Amino acid sequence: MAAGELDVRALGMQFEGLSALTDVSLFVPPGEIHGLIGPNGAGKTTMFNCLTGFYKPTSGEVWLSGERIDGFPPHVISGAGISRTFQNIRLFSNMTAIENVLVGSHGRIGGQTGFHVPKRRREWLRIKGRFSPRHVPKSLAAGLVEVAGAIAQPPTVRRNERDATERGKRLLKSVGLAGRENAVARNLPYGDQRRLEIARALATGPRLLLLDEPTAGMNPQESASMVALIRQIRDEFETTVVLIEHQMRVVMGVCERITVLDYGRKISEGTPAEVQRDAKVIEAYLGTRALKDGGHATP
Amino acid sequence: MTNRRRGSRWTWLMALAALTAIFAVACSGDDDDDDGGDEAGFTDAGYKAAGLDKARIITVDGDIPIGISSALTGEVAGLGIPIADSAEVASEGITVKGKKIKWVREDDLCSPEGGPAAADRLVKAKVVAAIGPICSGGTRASLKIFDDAGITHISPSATAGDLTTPARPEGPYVTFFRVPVLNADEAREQAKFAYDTLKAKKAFVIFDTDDYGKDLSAEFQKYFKEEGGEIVGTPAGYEKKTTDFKSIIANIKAAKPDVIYHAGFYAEATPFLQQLRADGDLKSMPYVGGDGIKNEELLTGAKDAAEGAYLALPGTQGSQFETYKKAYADKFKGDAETATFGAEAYDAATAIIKALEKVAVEKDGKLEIDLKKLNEEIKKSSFEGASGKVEFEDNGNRAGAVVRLFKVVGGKYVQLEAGKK
Amino acid sequence: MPSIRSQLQQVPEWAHALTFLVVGLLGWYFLDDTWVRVLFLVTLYATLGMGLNVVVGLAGLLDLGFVAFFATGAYVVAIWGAPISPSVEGVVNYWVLLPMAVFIGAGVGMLLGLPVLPLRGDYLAIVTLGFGEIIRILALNMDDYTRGSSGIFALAKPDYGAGKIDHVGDFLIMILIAAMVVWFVTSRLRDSKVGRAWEAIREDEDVAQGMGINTTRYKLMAFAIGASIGALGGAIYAPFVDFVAPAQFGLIVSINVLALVIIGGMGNTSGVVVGSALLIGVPELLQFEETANLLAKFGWLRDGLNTVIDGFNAISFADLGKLPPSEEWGDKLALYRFIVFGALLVLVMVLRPSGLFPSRRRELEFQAEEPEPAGIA
Amino acid sequence: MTVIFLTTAEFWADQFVNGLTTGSIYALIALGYTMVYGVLQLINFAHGEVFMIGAFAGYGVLVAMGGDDISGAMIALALVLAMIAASAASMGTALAVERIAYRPLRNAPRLAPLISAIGVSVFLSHLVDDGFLTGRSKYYPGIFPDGGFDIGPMAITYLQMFLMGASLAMMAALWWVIQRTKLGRGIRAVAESRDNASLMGIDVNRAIVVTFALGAIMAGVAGVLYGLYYSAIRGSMGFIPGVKAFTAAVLGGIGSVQGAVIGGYFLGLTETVGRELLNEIPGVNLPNQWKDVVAFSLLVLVLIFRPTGIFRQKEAKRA
Repeated sequence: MAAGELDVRALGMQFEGLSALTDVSLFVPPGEIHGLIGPNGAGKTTMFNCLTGFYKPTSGEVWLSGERIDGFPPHVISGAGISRTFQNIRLFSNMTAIENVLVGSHGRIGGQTGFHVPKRRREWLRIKGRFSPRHVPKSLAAGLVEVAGAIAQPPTVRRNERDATERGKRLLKSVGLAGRENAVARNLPYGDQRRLEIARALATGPRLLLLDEPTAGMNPQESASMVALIRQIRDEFETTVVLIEHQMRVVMGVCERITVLDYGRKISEGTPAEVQRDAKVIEAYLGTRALKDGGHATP
Repeated sequence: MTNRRRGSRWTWLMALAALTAIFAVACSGDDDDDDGGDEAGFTDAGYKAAGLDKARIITVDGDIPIGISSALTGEVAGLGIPIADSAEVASEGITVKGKKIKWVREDDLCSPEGGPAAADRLVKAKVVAAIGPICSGGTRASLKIFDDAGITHISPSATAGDLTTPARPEGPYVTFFRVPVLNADEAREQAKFAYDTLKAKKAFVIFDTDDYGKDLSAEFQKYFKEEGGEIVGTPAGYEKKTTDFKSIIANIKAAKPDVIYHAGFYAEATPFLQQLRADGDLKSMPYVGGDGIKNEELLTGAKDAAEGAYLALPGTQGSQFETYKKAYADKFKGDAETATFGAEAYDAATAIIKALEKVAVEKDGKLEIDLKKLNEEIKKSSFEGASGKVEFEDNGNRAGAVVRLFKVVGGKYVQLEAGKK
Repeated sequence: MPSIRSQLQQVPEWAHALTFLVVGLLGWYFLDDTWVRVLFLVTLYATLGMGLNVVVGLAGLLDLGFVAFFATGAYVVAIWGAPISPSVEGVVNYWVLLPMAVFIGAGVGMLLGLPVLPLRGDYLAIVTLGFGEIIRILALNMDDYTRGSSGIFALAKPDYGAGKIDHVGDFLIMILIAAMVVWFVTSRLRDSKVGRAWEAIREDEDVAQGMGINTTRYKLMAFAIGASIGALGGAIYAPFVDFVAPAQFGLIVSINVLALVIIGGMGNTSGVVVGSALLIGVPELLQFEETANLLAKFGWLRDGLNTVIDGFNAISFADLGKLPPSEEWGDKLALYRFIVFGALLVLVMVLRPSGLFPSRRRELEFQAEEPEPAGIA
Repeated sequence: MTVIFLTTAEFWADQFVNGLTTGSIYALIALGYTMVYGVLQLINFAHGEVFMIGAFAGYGVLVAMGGDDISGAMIALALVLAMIAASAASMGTALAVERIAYRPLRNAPRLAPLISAIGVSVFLSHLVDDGFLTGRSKYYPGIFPDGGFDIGPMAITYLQMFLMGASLAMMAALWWVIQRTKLGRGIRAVAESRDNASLMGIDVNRAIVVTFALGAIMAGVAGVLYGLYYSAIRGSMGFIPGVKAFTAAVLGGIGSVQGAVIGGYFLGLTETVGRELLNEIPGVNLPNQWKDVVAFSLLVLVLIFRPTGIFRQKEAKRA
């Protein structure tokens, strides 16, 4: 029940009859760096999309830190403590680095630190959907206060903004982007864009960080420093990390435990060494793809 | 991503349904309580509001500018241009204290937006008086502009009843007069004609949803019911520029009327008649229309489909009609017989010129005109004009109304004798 | 190339606003009513533009039905502020009606916004266009409240203590104040957390939601704020024209406002003012007598063109009309201003697809359409 | 106000046929929207004006051949010539518009071509209305033979038959072109992915031009049919049918040719029959103009519940 514990129970996701995920269960203890691997089309990114609310799973449950979070829209799940990066970098490319990070800390500006899904509201939401006349006055008032605050900019709003900017700068420094605060995201070098995406994800204050191929397209040196960064993040921000990765060197180097997916099913789980010996895994990767220590798993 | 919103969607659907229900109820509520229409005349307060309680003198150097606000472009230009031309010919060969009349034309588009804009420009052009606006909607919207400037204007064709009974404590606008016969008078004659002469017991009403159409159709319904007739189906309103009348026509067929009454303009009457007559069952259904439809362009546009239509035209041909007709033909090559409201425009212009002759005072080669006196003289007008005797009632309306009825025969308008089909 | 444009971008925005205010006040003091009227319309549309800019420029929601909110504001003031209105007895003070119009505008914005906000760009455009038409048809048919096409007139004029606001110049001052307030409000919003959320939504809605932004809430906020500004404009416009009828609220208003936002350079408040001057001011000026006098000097051009037309008529079935005397060109130009307007829209878009004065970000967006950094399949 | 129930079979049959004929015209116009949207993701706002130009070209031919005096076998010839001229004129307009207003903006921000399209629309409609007609309408000569026949309670005029037949024939021809010819394959490939198509050696520009041309031919014919049926034509006539047709295309699932056709008929029927049905509810009396409200409300409802259109099965691609 500790913060950052991920418990996925029999997750299933179907697209018009096609099963993308079938009965996948996964348990990641707090603070672990967990790898998610498998051939192309195995359902890894679908899994991330289910965890973050981009897809609504068709069956199964997702629990984070002892709270059930599946079925909520992405922004609620983000508030509950899951944040992610994307396989093909999706920064707000016309905004500066610091602005990207500030968008990430959106839910935390104004004193909130994370978001707990209260039990009553959760049940209520599940039955009635998101919209109810009962909530209208309250959320209208909240909106009005927010707009008024943005216009009048009283000292508290300014201070919150200043604090958030300071936090953002520290975050950028943590991922190695000190001094690049005002660079426009699209003008950053590729590696820095990856780092910025991680910084943005961290800004939401996650207890679980999902990294979708953080080293894709990087050379060995860059990959190595990314690995170091991932470890550093885990320690510094005390988050659990789940990452999708194709570079086995990275997977074996950084992950404490690994889950292998194939055709939407979990076929293996264990330490890197165990997984590497698993016959089912080897079979899944056979043919065009050879699984060797340090080898590259995708064509 | 999609099914998650389902819950809120249903809520919205229900909200939408509730809204629709509210609107439907709101729209179908019984209305038209006649506002009584007490025929109040001009008041002192009215004169004060117009600044005409005391002398308001403007000095004219050179020709005397008189404004014309008419539809010079757009759908109703076929009505508006002959009106403007007819007004202008009233000044042919006439000078006032040695000065000629300078006509200032502005386009009011026959619309509630064009009216005030044209009035504004006329006021800026420092006209001493004006003809127009020609349509009820445009007139209603510009009454106050003319009134504020103290400029008397005479509409040759604005026929909505309430123009001379505006809802304001000061009573009718003292600066507004009009020559045409009112919608109410026209509708009464048409209702009589439909019931007595055509022997129609059931009428279907279709109308343009603008001021003129709504007013005329409401008056017709009132008088037709008074005669003993019945309005069948729901009166069908349409917006200007409508071309698809098929749905209305299906309603007409289902309502099985003896006569179709149409209050609108020729631009929509043309496609309406064509679509109506294309339907086998309605080929010979009697059709009675208002003055907005009686226009040459209906004949050229609708051709055979217009055949047999009964159209009303308020007013009569007065003793000055031939003079007007000749002047109009000479100057603009126009045919006065076909210029709807042309005679009224000519008479409106004549009333202004006659009044000017009485009030203009020469001073140092310039003319001084007191708007107050001009207004009073126009009110006192009494002369034989092209549309009969021109006199005004105490609220600015024309006194003594005559309505003529026409039938389209062989592509021409033929005037009907009283009581004949 | 340090163009004038980029130098202008260095000037702080409050300086632009101040310049505009000063120009407006100078115009108010020195010019006659005809010009003041044009200045009023330009400022009014600039204000509307700033409102729509929140929706289209900042939040990236394409709204083709902005006129709905403009109409809402005008009708609120007309229905409660005119003795003639059929459904309401008596007259409510204008200064009560003004905030009421703004709030009702926001309400209508949210009501219309909620069901359609999940829609994507082009769909949203066509649905909002439909809403604009629906509001107009409602106004046209609900005679019991709006007097239908007859419209509501003789509105009670705003009272400012020392007298009534009843003159073109008074209204210019009023709309200038409103414009400055709206300018302040929108630029503060743009530079706040809210503005950042809008921008994130515009850039990538899914990711913005993934980063904890309640996108529906912020889109709704943008819609409501844009709508309330539109309603504010309508509430000032109503007593100015003193006449409120459905025909004033056609699609062309929405198109005008959207076009001036985009031609001015989306997301840029100063650009909106320039766009408004171009699209609203110039066509009005075409109606002026001075313009007509100037154009009257081009008689030689007319003769030349008429010769060409004669030739064309001779060799084809067509029977093209002759050009009118150059004295009438001013009138004709006023008449043809929509033709000019349409051509102008195309021309500006083809030559400057991101507008005349694009905001820094919009310019960036345009420069690099070739997407994704290297290294990604 | 008395409430009268108009529930005779003839009435509903009439409205049904009206809905179908209006629907045929919507469907023909909708094809142009949906195809252009399919290849360019552009709402071709000027498509309504392309349709309008077609109506005027057809009118010109009919008048040149004698207007109301055309009779006998000449009627058929005149109609064919009118449709050919209308298609040609519409096509010319569409291609000119594509070349001048859209092609330079193919890589511009998304809103730029939309504004440019609106500009073209305003320009063309006002050019005809203010520039050539000074605001007046023209009226198609009523040359089509009167009369018709009954099918049960349904009375269909020859003109309505012709209209539905001609539009169906045009749609069938279009379907054949798209599905069975090389040109059509090109268009489909470009609609699928412009980049891939150009990699496959397909001339993308040509495919786009052909798309515009095919859509315009449909619109041109629709223009003539509209003129024959409703008689009044003017510069601004394209706007409402244009918006309605786009609505139809969206209803059917934009980008889908079959969807546009079904959407057109569906919309035509709903707005005609739907309004009358609502009027059958006691106390409800929706005026004629409310058919636009019905149409747009329908659009909103459909988009809320099925964002990809009624008839489209697949979810839209997610980024």
